[in-house]
Amino acid sequence: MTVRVQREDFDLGAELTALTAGNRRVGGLTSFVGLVRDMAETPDLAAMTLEHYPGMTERMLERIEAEAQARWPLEASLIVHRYGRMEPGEQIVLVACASPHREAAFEACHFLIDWLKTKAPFWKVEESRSGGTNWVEARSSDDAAAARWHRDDDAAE
Amino acid sequence: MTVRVQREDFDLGAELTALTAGNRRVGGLTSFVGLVRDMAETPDLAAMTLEHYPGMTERMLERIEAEAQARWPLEASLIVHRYGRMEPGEQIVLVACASPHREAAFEACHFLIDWLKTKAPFWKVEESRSGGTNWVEARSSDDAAAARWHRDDDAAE
Amino acid sequence: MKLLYFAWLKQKTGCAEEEVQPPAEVATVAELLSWLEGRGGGFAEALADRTAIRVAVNQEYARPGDPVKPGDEVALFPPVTGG
Amino acid sequence: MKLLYFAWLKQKTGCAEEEVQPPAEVATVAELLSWLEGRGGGFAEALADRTAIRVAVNQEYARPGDPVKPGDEVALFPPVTGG
Repeated sequence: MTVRVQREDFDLGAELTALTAGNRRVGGLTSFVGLVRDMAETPDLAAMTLEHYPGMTERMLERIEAEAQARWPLEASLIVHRYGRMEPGEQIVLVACASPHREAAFEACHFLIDWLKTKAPFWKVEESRSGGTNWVEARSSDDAAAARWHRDDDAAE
Repeated sequence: MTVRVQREDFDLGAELTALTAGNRRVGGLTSFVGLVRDMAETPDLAAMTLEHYPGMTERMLERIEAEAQARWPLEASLIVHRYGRMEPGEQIVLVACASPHREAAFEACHFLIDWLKTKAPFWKVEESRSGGTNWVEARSSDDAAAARWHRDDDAAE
Repeated sequence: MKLLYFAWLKQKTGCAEEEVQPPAEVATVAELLSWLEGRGGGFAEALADRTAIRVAVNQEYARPGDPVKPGDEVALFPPVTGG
Repeated sequence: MKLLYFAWLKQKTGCAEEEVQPPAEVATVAELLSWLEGRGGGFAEALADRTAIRVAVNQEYARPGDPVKPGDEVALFPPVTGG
């Protein structure tokens, strides 16, 4: 039930361990970490910078997390999303869900990252070694991934 | 590309960090940890003991991992499965997959734990506070979860 | 009314944040975008392709027909690319 | 032939591991199970419900009609419950 938006890196092991510590109702913990990678499209990627909308970002992440809590029986959940400049290999985002049940932990975690990618106000700008910058375009595959989780009672968007 | 069967606990953070360290082709890392939980069915669960079939266990886990590698573009994968006596709250198993792509990391990780649960020769016996023991029965929901991943070219089982 | 611009909309308009007082007939998101476009220059360029623009009113996603009024915080940005 | 028993099959038979020399007509997994059941006692009890038993021959899952031969390692166990 925690959302954090921060510039600094996070300690993956510490975050995950804290999520289930002392809770004996947790049977499964699923987590996803997104990292900056060297991409075929931008072979000379030097870094990327994530801009966000302070205030609305936290509000949207909290709403996404509340939706996951409403849909699945979760004992704990966590979203940590960084902003600012990051180089290849650095961690960008962590989502994690703990549940009594393996399937719930998996589905809720998958849902969180899919929805986050289409709803949380973050924008990536890539910086090449030659100094150029390029705003990353939204991908239709992300919309398709998020659409899987739509239900009939969701408001149209 | 690593499989370990061990009695001792594992350091989740260290395992995950090592999996992607220095690899700038990884865009997503998905992991699942199974833990011993207090269950409604056995409210006085004191501990469980996992028995396994040394030799065949490693062989099956390596085959399951190779299958995931064949199906998805993975940069790294890991299965750590404990045996022996464990109390509620303890970690039992870790599966993790790193890929350039988020969907591949999620699906491969989900596949690993689902297949492992129906193919790897481990057996759980529960121990109650009153001293009784009970062999856990296989669940049809685990078979159903694994069946999702069957393909036409899989041998019948 | 407070306007916020993010990502390339900030670059093209040359503006991160501004206070504006549109005329009274500007009552919807679509009308606000047209009024901003009418300023010309970077604003006209940034707002030329409406399919590339998302709008939030008071930190909630809004559609072209949704109302805007004095005192609102209205943000303009491209489709999100976090995660 | 080396036989291994796991989980409650080990408890019911009272045996973790044994070397056996079944008669020559025992050529399949099903025939081996019937021969073991014929020993009576804990073996008869453990092998009564064949749907509750899985068999591996030389560490590969095997079906009732699959062959067994001298020198094989044959393991008997219930459906797996790891993870």
